[in-house]
Amino acid sequence: MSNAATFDTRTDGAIPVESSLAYSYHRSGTPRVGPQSRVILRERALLGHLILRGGAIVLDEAVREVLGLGLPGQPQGLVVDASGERSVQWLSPDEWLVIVPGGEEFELETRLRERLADAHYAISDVSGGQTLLELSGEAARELLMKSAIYDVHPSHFPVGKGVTTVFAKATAIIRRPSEERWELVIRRSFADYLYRWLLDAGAEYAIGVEK
Amino acid sequence: MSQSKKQANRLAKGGRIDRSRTLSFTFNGQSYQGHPGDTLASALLANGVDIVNRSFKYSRPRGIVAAGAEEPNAIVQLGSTEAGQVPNVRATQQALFAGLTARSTNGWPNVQRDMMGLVGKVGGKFMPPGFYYKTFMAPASMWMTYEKYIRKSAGLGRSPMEVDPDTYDHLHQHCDVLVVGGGAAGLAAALAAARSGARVIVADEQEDMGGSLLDSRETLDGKPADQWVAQVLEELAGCENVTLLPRTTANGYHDHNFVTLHERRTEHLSETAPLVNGHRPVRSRMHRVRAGQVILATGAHERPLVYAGNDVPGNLLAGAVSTYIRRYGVAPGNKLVLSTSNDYGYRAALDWKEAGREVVAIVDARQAPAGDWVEAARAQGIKVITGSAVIEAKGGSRVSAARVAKIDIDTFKVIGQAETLACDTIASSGGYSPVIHLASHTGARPTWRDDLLGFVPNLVKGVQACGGANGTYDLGEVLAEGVEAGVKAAAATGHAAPAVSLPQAKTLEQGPAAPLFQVPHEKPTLRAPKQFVDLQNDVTAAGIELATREGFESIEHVKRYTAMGFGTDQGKLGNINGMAIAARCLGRSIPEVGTTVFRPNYTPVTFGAIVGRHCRDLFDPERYTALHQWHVEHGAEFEDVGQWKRPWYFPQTINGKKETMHEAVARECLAVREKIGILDASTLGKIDIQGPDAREFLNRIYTNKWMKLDVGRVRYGLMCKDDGMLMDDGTTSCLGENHFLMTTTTGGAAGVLEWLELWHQTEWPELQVYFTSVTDHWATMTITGPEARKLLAEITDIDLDRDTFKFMDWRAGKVAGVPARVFRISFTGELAYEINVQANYAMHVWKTLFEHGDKYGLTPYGTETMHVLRAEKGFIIAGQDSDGSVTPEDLGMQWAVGYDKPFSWVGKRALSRSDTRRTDRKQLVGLKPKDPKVVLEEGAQIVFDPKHAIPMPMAGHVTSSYYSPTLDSGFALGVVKGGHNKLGETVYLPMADGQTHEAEIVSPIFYDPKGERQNV
Amino acid sequence: MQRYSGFGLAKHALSHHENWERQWRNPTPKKQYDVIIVGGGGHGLATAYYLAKEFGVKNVAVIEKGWLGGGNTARNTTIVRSNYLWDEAAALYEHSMKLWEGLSQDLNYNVMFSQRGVLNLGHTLQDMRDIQRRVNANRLNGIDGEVLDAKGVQELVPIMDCSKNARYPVLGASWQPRAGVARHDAVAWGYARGADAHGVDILQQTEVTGFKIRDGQVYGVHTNRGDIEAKTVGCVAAGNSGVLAKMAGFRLPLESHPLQALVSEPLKPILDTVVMSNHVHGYISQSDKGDLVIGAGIDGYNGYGQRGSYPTVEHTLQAIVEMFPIFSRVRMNRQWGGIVDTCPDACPILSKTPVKGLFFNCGWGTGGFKATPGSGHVFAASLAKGEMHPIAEPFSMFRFHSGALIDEHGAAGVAH
Amino acid sequence: MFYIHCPYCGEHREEEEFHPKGQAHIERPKDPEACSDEEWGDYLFFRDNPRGVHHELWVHAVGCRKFFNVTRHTVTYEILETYKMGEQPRITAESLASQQTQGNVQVASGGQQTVGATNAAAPSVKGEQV
Repeated sequence: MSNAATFDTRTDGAIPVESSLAYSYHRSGTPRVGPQSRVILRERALLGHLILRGGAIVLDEAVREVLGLGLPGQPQGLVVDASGERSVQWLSPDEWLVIVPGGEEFELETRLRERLADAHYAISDVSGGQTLLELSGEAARELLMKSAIYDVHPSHFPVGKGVTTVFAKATAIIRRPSEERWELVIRRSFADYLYRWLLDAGAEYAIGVEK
Repeated sequence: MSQSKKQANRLAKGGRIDRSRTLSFTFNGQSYQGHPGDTLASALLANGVDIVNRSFKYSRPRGIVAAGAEEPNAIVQLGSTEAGQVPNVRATQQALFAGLTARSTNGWPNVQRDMMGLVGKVGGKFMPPGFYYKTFMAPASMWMTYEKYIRKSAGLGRSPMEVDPDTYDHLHQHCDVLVVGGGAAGLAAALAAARSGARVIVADEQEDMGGSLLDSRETLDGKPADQWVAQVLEELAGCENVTLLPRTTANGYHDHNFVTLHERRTEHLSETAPLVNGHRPVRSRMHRVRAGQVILATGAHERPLVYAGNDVPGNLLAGAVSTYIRRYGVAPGNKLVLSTSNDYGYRAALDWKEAGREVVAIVDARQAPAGDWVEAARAQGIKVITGSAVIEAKGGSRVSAARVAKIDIDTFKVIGQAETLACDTIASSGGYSPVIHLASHTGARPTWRDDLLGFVPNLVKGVQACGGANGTYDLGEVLAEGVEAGVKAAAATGHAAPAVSLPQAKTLEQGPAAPLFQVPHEKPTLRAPKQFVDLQNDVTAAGIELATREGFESIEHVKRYTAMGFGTDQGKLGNINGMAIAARCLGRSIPEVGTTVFRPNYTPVTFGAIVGRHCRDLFDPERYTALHQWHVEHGAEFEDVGQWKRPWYFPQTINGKKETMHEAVARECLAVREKIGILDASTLGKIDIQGPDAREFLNRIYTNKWMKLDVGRVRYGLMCKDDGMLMDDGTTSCLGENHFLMTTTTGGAAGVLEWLELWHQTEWPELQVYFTSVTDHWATMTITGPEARKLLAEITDIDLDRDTFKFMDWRAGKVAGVPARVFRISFTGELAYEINVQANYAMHVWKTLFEHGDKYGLTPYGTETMHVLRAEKGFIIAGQDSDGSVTPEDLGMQWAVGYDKPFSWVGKRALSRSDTRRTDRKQLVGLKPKDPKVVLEEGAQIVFDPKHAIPMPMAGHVTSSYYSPTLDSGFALGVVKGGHNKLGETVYLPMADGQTHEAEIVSPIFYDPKGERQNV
Repeated sequence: MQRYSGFGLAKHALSHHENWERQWRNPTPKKQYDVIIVGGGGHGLATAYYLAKEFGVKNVAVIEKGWLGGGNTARNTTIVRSNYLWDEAAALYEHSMKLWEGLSQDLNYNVMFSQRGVLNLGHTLQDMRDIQRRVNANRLNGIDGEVLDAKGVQELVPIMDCSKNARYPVLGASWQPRAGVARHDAVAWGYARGADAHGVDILQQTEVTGFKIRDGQVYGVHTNRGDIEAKTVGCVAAGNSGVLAKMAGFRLPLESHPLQALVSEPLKPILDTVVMSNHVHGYISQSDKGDLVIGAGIDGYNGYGQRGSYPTVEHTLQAIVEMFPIFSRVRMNRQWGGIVDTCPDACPILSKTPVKGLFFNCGWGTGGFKATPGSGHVFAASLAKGEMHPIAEPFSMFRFHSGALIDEHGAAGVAH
Repeated sequence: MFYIHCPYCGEHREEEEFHPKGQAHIERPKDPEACSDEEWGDYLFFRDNPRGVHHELWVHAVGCRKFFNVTRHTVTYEILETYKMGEQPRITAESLASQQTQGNVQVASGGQQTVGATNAAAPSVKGEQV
């Protein structure tokens, strides 16, 4: 144990909880998904998000053992488990983003810490600070091209990639977990701005929001 | 409005226009008709409109000269509604649409009868280049009056006065090969690159791709050239790896193959974007392209010859004459004289003749022109006058005759008598200049080639030029060069291109061109009738000669003195001629006079397109806390702090009257001091710091000591830059032996995180520590006031006993059923708890606090009240009470400086420099106004001697100043020279209204100096 | 020197303008001068002019590697103001402002100094505190200015969005009525003509390739046209100062950065004053020709390429359209870049150097044009005496050792 | 706008993801207290400002957040290499000059002797002096 304080920030399900977009849904609404919709936006709210810091070799074994997923071997790598519910993404040579179903993150952190013992590493729970959006539909990629400076062409952005980049005037993580689906990981405080941006830029494609 | 007129100059057949449909449009209040496929310019010419504008300086009547981006005269104001106004539209690039409404940009009362033209005629003599530098100087006081009148004649079009109804966006494109220009070279290059499988973008500025092939006389494989164009476009359109962008201008070529393409998506349809399925599409779109390889196939611009009267309507470029006839089915006149220095010009005469109009003569500057073109003209029975040129165009509102004479180019003389040929149109060609604008955006200077009489581009890495842009004009060679460029570019991006079989072009035998730019006149240039070089800015050959006489010898000087090339056409027609004239006057060669540098944009671009979607509500992100909706619903006024929207104060409506800020803040302050208030402090930056060397790191980055802070404790710290000046402050809590939570100022969060990483990554990589931002993860609610403990106790399982949960302790537990970390720290001086919960639970906790807090008088407060309360306690705000020139010692915070720490922490060394050791530095003190009713102005300057003459020595200024409802008086913080040793002394604050306030220097702690209240 | 006047213009018109004299000579370099100025931009030419005219040093050469006035003088957005925060900077810029006010007459060259006033907008509470602080300091330093609220700003500039709906609403502004703009090229040409008339040799296309230094004292320069000697050398080379300093064997606390600017197409008059906003970051005025002249930000990297990065231009135009939504359909004609030499404290260097007789005048960052007359005047005084003029004294390069910086960054608003 | 190869991400990224942080290889004096004011001022403020090859520090701010070095030509803006923290450049003004002794690298004479501000804090001054 690395003398870090761990803290389970979740509590029982009876307590009301608000996603990063709660205010935005209230303020800007949720355009319906219709037959014209060429982009569909869906928030996967309240997931468990952990930032892992440390050496790849040290962490890889522990993550593999505890999560059943290895660290992505390459920069910009994203690995997703068979269920599609758990993923590990490379953020920097000593930093990974782990996303798991909401509520799993504390147990995961605890088990990782047990497994890593005295190694030098850090784990930070950031579940309250970010949320995950899914984009699907034939125009999803063009919507990303309107918004982000990173090249999202399939030849450059195959399934299994994830990058942190400039998105509109904020920062976002763009991920491609499958052929059909793009994901954005955005910060809570920028969520409303980015939601408004996506609705505005997506209006041309009759963007719909699934709740 | 008068009746529509017949299209007198429209030919019965030919052109790429749709004669089956008629479009009505209005120009200068007159109604006209044209066809789909027309530009505004071609439609005006079809209708016989000669005068399209008045010139900028001399107000001379001007007509259409060119058919593309190089047009200097036909600059119009578009728009039938106020919001739909578009200034300075080039008629040659504006597709005609039904209902188009345009006006000339100059001319009063109208372009036909312009009063300023008189002034230009009479006064023109008194307006040589730079005349304004030589006059309007006396008396000095009159300049602003003179200028008022000078400004009246400024400008071309006008800005709309209403907000733009249209929207714009950006598309971030990445490709292997970007081909700029969809003419012969560009299409050949695109074809080769496309077949390799490379990602290709082809951008072309015109309505249709094909470039000069759309009006070419030449054939490919024996068929009209535009058939090949159609075939290539069909193939490219079918390629998934190819993006075709017509109506798209590459306007800027930036570093590392970043090119901006401006795509006009609706400007050809109407003045504002038409609705599609209830959605208004973007008017234009900027493609921000990062290309692996760039191919510049931008073609060449024809140069006009410079002769007297060359600006009279009816003087056109030879190539433009061909374009109007062949592409638009318009013959812009009846009787043509062609003046040329080369073979290319002959096409205009042949086309004119084929259109059934009269060619009076071809006047060729060469002594013995020969070759296929010359033969063709002679075969048509066209008279060719050799060794001669049009030396002067006659006519007022339209050319009436051409004066033609033999000339000697070498001695720049007219030989013998001039002959006057009656005509209504003069076409001229001085040869072609490769369009090198984009290449020169990269900073690469072009090279002059005597054989081409033009500059060709020098190229940076990853770019090629082909076809006209490279000075290659033979169609067969152009196509071959295009393919070669396409193959090479594809290969450079890892794509092998299969062979491309090219259509056969007939190679015509051509003769060399004569180096003719300015045509001599019988009179010397300074005395001859005006010979225009830059039509838009009214720059004449005489003006250039005068500039060189006055010592302006570099072309950059000449351009600036005469304003040549500074118009909206950026000298596309005139610059090379101007350089040639300057070279002649100086007795130098063209490259010796200078080179020509172009800057983005190639053609002007709407601000809106550059701005894209980053305007109005999306101009800049608004960052919200998890409690934002509550604040909005409770009527908060917001303050911008960085990108955050923070509640500033919460005005209540009491007895039907909304509180003023002053009232609200007084109420909020008293609530905290007497009962309890609550602040959303979630915007503070929070950084999670873990690792065995975390303490050591904190010890180096903060000015104070961190080795002995126990788990469960919190400490305030100051952070300096290595110049010793305060950078940021905040508290850091020890969560575990190797685990800390740092807080930063709201505005400083990102900067501090990067600062920590900078030191860790560059100076101390050996320290084992990691930093992760958790700002957004935690919501922070501060409850503060005498009732804080009671309220919190109702909803928490944490033991709040004052002796076990002490000031500057933190504890974990549950608040309102939610796991929370509670920090007993105070920025108000009252008992205070900062409750941190995961942000998704914040609203629940906040609302629960209110459910329980009502009975204690729980009052939400904003940043203004926070400021008053902290200032009463003498707590600083970094960035308000400090400004980048303030040390911790200046702030009187030696208690937070660990002078004896073993490591020389960041900022320490600088504190012992001679200037930071001065005792008369500006130091933070309290300021008590002598009159308690006075609230000093923040930013008021402090002086010791208010009777001193101006300039009055200043000793400091007020950094924070408020009315304190608790003290019922004004009070302030400020910095004063040597202030720490001046307690009790009086300083003065002379104000703009003539009053001088007096204040006493006091301790900055105005309230509860012993700090007892935070420990109730 | 041929005097310029309206009458003279008329006379020349009658002789077809055939008798205008050169505005300056194209002399052959002499072997030796009393003073060499390296750099023929506005500041260098002004230095030479005042040296010859006011301080009696007429044997002066100005050495310019390109064409006079071809650097930042030709590339700036021509804003002139003196409402600086700190006493030292205020004294320097106000000295300059007073010279501007009679400059056209002094030079007999109309530099079109147009006192149409400058607004520095405030969009946050801290902006307004800074504005109050600066205007109060200006007043006590004898510099004109007042603080306006949003309503006052709206009255001065009716076309600006001063509503509360803006992302960063205008809360107020500082207003300096004496501030304005001038015709940048004319400033260089006017000083060149004036200096030349007083006997100064302006040597264009002459590049300094090294310094002649013996026993710590400069005695001349190497150039591509041969060696030229002088015991006093003043370097006024803006972005190229670092390169010159290196030739002389020392470093400066300078970085040369690209600074971009742009103009719209010419429009009928619509904006009378100069509007600057530090917070949304853009500044704008309208020239006598009708162009909206817009200053973009500085690029963060070192660069001598006279061009910067495109996003800088985008951000600037976003700011302009945010302030002036009606300009959305106006079109940008041209953009360009200068090379600005920036100091860590956003104040210039007017200084002796480790080499005796060698003086530097540099580090003006984005604020050089407005200082041209004052900078030239006090630098000339310093070169003539061999001791820094009292106004120049605080701007020593050695302040970066003692720590006595004049930090205009924080409170002085955007330093253009 | 630059296209910068991040040595940590292993690919080119747009300039907008990065922040330039000034001259590279400026090392903080190991014993600041032993520095004179002059030496400390040199470390804080005095920089090479070459017209030509320059080594700079950048951070991949919107990306992997790593600091790294860039060797870039300050006139052409060509990026010659990027390399990780702790590594030394492979391309310098000197190495380029010796590659192209006949090239157009400008020869600048420093005069007969130099009296520079001391460079205790900085690596030996690199430059075009040939």
